[in-house]
Amino acid sequence: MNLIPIEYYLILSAFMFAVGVTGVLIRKNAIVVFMCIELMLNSGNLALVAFSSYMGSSAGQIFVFFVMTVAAAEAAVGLAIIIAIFRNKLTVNIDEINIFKW
Amino acid sequence: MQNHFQEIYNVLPLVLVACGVFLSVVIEIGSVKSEKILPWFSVLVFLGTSLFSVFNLNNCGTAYNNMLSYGGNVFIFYSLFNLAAALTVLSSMEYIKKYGSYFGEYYILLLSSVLGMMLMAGARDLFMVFIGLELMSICFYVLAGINRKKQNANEASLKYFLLGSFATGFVVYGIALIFGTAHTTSLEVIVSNFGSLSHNLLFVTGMLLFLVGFSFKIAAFPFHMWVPDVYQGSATTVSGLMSTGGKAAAFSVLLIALGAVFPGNAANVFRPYFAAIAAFSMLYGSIVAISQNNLKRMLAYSSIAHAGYMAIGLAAGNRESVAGIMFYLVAYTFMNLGAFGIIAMVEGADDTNLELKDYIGLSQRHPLLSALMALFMFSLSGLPPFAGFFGKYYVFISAIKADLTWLAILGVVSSVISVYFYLRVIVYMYFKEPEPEALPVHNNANGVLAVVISAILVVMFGIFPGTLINLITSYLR
Amino acid sequence: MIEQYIPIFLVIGVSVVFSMAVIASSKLFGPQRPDSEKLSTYESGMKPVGGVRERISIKYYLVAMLFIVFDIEVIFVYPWGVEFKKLLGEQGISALVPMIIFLVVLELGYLYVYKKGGLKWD
Amino acid sequence: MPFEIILFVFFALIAAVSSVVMVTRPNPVMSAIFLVINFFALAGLYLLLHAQFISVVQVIVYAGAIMVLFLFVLMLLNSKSEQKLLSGQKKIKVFAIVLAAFVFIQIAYLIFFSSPSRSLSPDVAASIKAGTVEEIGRQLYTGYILPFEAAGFLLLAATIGALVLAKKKFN
Repeated sequence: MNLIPIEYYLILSAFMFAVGVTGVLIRKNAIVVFMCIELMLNSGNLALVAFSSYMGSSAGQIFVFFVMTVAAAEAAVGLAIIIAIFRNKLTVNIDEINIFKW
Repeated sequence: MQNHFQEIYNVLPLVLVACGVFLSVVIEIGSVKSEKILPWFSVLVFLGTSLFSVFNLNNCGTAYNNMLSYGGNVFIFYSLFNLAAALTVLSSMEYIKKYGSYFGEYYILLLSSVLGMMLMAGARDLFMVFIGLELMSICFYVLAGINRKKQNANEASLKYFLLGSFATGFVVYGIALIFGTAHTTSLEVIVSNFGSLSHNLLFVTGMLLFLVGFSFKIAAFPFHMWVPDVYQGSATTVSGLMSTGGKAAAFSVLLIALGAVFPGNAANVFRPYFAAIAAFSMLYGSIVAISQNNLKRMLAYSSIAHAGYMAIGLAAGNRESVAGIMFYLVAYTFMNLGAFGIIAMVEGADDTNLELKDYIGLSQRHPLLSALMALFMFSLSGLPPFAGFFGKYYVFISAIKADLTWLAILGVVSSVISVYFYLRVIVYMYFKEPEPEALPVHNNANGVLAVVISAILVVMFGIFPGTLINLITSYLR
Repeated sequence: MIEQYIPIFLVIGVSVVFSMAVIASSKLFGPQRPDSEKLSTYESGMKPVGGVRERISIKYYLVAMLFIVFDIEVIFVYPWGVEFKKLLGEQGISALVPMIIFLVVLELGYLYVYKKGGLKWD
Repeated sequence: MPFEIILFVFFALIAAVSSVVMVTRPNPVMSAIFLVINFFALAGLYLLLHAQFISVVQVIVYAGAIMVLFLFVLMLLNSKSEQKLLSGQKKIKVFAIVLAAFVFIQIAYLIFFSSPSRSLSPDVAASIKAGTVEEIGRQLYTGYILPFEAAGFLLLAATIGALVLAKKKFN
């Protein structure tokens, strides 16, 4: 562990974060957009675990625990919303969902 | 054991609402008449919590390993959230029936969302901020789409969900960087070390990402794109609560997280950021609202503008501005809830009667409602002697004290612009010839009660603003 | 510490390599004389009806959603179980209270879904 | 080359590449599968960071439960792949990519500039201890009881909300 400086982990997490943001902005399928958001959350988790491990404190890892709980709750609700919208409109493309302007 | 009870008593408002959530689920499961019991049960819980908070303002401190603080301004926020939710329940009772989607779950989710707001306002630790934020947001995602047969509601809920969890992504990454540079999640420690930490650029980046996430939640300018659609699409009463309680909760976190509550304040580093979002939100909200004909959409843009006025206070970042923002939040909550309450009553089934032209001649059909609507519109536009005026007044004064006179002037300019579209509603109600086939407004005692209570509060805080502002200031350390 | 996990990596590596090797070797060495009957889906001797990408019913979703919630619950119970004896020694019986509250709240959710017919196969 | 560095490079490459592939595949099912691969790689990285428990939880919760739900919904909705990923509103998409690249370079530069490793003195024994189930359980159930209970209410609200929205007939 001493061999790898923490910067490498952080750069990787920043990269994943940027990729996630790009995905949210360019993808059209609501489920894929949501997956990109999960990627963003995971990049945050990676940074948290890296910091926590290099500090030798558990707080960051416990935070990751709660992030996972929240992600699970969000997945349950978000996919339910997507199902509800699919039932009414039969599409999940956020471009086609435009009674309002996006 | 003694300690445990004392600790529970200290955070009793939270315990009350949590028990409220629990019992309401039990009622929903156990009783066939839950539809009749649950609204009144939740009103009872909200009012009880609100009163308890008001009467225990002086019992200040922190509980549970510095996770949560109680007393003082935190309890003022608690009672604000609970009152707002109680008024929302009162005006929802008839409204929900209009759409034929009467769910007891509506009230359970309202209770849970208030629990989340309270956790946010009392948080002294990033853990509580995060969990509270998510509890509130998840309930709002569902509440936005509670009319699940309506396509508009589905869409509002999807948009709110996607952009809300996008914001969560920023918040999580921001918290990760803050944790990594400050080596702790305790807000107290972060705030007291802020001076040295703010030289660490990584920490500032983390804070900025955190603030971007919260700018989504308060609906400030570059992060506002969800606001009009979501407020227009969701159930009117829910929009009312989202725009008031949700905003107040997000601001309460910003006030704590920035440590503006404490001397040696933190706002200086972020002053350009807040000044920018304040200026843009005010102008954008006020200017775009002019061209709106749908009342819910107009109030959505006005909500962006109001977020801008409050952000002026964040940019100023002194004691006066914290008190000013809190006063503004109280005033905005009641005037906006009142306006949304009236819209909910006038609204017919299937999104009818939401256009400005539907309000022509309301003064003859329903004099009381139109008089109250006029009152709320005056207050929202910031004309004295209503609460809205003093909210703006305190915030602008604090900005001038912090040498941000240009921002205060911009605020005044945008208030003047906003007078146009608020007063237009009044002109439509009073000075236009009604069409014969206008739809009647059904009488609805609970809804009227909610609106009247909000109106009384708006007038009261407008005539005696000193009481509240002195109270808030006395709790600022 | 990572050295302790070498066996696990080995098992994962071996299973991946082995399964790939088996599939590849049957492709490489087995005789291949495909016809339309052989390539069609095996349906226990019946004629296959409809496509493979049929939409499945939403009731499965509710079950999967409940699974996630209780998955999380188990994850929370696990560290508590590991530390329970020490916590019991330090705090006495009140070490039980937080977990009981947590479990009761979640079981209430389960009861709610059950009562609302979320698990019914209608 | 030491074992650790090899593993780090291996997992980090998988994580980075799979995230990019996930965003660029037009077929949502492929995206989901690459996201699962990404989660597994992250679990490996957590193991390298001595966060043993989080690593296992990552596999069970993320790669196990959440992604199963995603795939489930994808099959439920049987959504078609996006034919034109990068055409249509091309300006917005180019802008998005440029913005994200800018954000990444900015953060990466800041990370190197402020080099957090200077203020952190890694202590292998402490970090191994911090990642064990015992330590996490101890901390969670002494210092973080309140967020833990709040998480219970969060899950309750999510259960109720999901049922309200997704159930077919509701009364």
